[in-house]
Amino acid sequence: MKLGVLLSDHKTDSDVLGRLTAEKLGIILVGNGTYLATIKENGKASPILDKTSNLYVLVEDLESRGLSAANVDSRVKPVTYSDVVDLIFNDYEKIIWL
Amino acid sequence: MKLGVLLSDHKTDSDVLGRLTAEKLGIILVGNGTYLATIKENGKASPILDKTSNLYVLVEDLESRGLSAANVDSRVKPVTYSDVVDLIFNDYEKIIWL
Amino acid sequence: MGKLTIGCFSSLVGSLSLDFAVKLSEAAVKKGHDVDLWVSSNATMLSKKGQKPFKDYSHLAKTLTELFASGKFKAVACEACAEARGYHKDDTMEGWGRRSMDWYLASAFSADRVLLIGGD
Amino acid sequence: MGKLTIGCFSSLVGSLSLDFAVKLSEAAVKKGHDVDLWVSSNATMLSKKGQKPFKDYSHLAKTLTELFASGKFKAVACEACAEARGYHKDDTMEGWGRRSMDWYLASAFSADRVLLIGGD
Amino acid sequence: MAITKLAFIVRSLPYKTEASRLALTHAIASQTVEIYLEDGDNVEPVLCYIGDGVLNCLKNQQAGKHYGITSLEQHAKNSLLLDLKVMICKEDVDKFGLKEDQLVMDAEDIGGETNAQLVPYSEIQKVMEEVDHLQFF
Amino acid sequence: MAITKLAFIVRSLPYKTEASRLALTHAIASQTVEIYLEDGDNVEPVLCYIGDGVLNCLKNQQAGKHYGITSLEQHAKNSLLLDLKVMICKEDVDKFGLKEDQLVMDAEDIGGETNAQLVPYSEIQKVMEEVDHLQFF
Repeated sequence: MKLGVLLSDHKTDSDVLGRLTAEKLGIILVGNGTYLATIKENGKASPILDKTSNLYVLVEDLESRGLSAANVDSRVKPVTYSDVVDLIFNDYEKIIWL
Repeated sequence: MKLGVLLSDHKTDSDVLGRLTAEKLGIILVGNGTYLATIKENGKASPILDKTSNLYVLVEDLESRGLSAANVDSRVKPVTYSDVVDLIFNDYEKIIWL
Repeated sequence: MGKLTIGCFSSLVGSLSLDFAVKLSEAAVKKGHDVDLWVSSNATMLSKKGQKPFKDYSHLAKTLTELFASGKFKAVACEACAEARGYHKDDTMEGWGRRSMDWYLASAFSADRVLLIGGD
Repeated sequence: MGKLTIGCFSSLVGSLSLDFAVKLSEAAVKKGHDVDLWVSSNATMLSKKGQKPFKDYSHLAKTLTELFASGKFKAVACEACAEARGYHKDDTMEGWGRRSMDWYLASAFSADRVLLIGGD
Repeated sequence: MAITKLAFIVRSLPYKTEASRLALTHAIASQTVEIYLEDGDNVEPVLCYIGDGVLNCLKNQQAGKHYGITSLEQHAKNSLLLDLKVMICKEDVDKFGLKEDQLVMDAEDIGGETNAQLVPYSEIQKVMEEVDHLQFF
Repeated sequence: MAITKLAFIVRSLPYKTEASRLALTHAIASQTVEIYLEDGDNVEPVLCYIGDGVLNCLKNQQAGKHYGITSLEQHAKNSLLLDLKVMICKEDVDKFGLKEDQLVMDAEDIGGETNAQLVPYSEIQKVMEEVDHLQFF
């Protein structure tokens, strides 16, 4: 399946996200998930960013928190609400919110 | 200080609880904290139970979740709402909810 | 063009997840998609009329009014959730429906995409 | 006998933290203590009249009425939090006050114990 | 004539949030959805418990006695009484050191004929692949 | 004549819950509490950010632009404008790889004269010992 995950949490729930597999997996970081794209804890990037190469972060939520697109991990593509609509309809068949 | 912690979460937040120190520390497990007194993940009791010897669990919240006082770790004392009132007024000067 | 069904449980104030649901609806409708929005649990309060705007709180009433006017947006609130919170039918904001949970499932039946936003 | 001030932000329905606050108040009053209860954020809805009882939801109105009758219990809801949720003064349940946040701090000033229940 | 398959994946604990309760009540609402649909059309729910969510299935939940609310145990039974397909992740049950007899596996006492299935996570992954829409609670 | 010291310990992230916002608005409400008290009596708030809570202090929060709500940055400035005592845990700021110039340390641009202090956790522990009541948000 082609599965798009809207990740709104900054804590990794390994029971859930860790075990998810999909032919095509996309992770869109929203809400508190946006910290995962920018803030390194103890110098390390979040292991979430190794889970797939289809990584996105919602600019509106990033900027609301004082984070900046300039500091986003190079693997993560900044997107807007409008882009998220296209990802949902064009790139993924199933969408979940974690 | 004499600090009573009402722990309502089943996830350990080491940044907060891990660093708290007090001359006398009490932990009262309530809400989802009650799982910490009974459920062993991968056979291991929660490290929270090593934090102090003053450990309590609220029976009402335990039983609501289908957990039983019979399965509570031997270090943890089952208490009622009425007991919690006495702990708050008689045993601790400051009370926090985590 | 497709149909997106969104279910949301999150608090009216504080979580911003409900704001996400509304802003996503807005972006989808602008692109010509149809959106059904189902609010249940604490999100039910989004459908209550008379919410006073404060700088500290999100205020989604204006966006909702524009969405209803588009003709591509339907929004329904969970009836039991509303009653349990002491919020009754005549307090419902214009445009909103009040139904039971099967409405959400019926909407999902014919949706191209379903997004359920659980949690607080 | 002492005075306990409780502040609570948690949802009326779902979290059970607000139920905890009310049941703790009840237990404290039964032992002769005085309790001040401050509800803010989503907990504000506890003070709204007309909450319909459902089996799936906690219904605390009866316990609150008994607590008010004891003469040892005061409860006040955050005014701005209520207005932002479209819940206005004349919808307030009997016994409750509506004030701004300084009321909570004034209550804490003279309390023997303060318990703040944050989060959802 | 079409059937839309909907997965309800429960991953959260009971009581702290309404999420798991709403997963069950929404899944159960599939019983009355036909009033909105054409003849022969329907939705088919599958209910799966994973991670912390398996703790919703514990027996002897006394939330009614202590808090005056329906327990998740009762909702779990209702879902079986109404013949919903219910799967519980075995690895997670094992992780918490729980045994099958501690869990709501049937609703025989209220006349139910359907049993819950204790299955490896891979079976739940298969369900996720098969359904039309996925929802995590 | 008495002063009651109240600690407001912020440990949660901004925006996902109202908790940190309410910590600040409740602490700031100390400015008007005297109307309820006898002459000379007062409350004295101390605001401490620890753990994830330090992320409330980031500059350039554009919550107003995107969601139409006051940012936590603005509330943090207001607390300094009103001369509240504010402490930010240095170990946690370091853990997130943040520098002091990324944080709201003063409210000079709105006329404030008080600065926030970046302090080791041990200083915050001392505050917890000293105050009359502790509140975690």
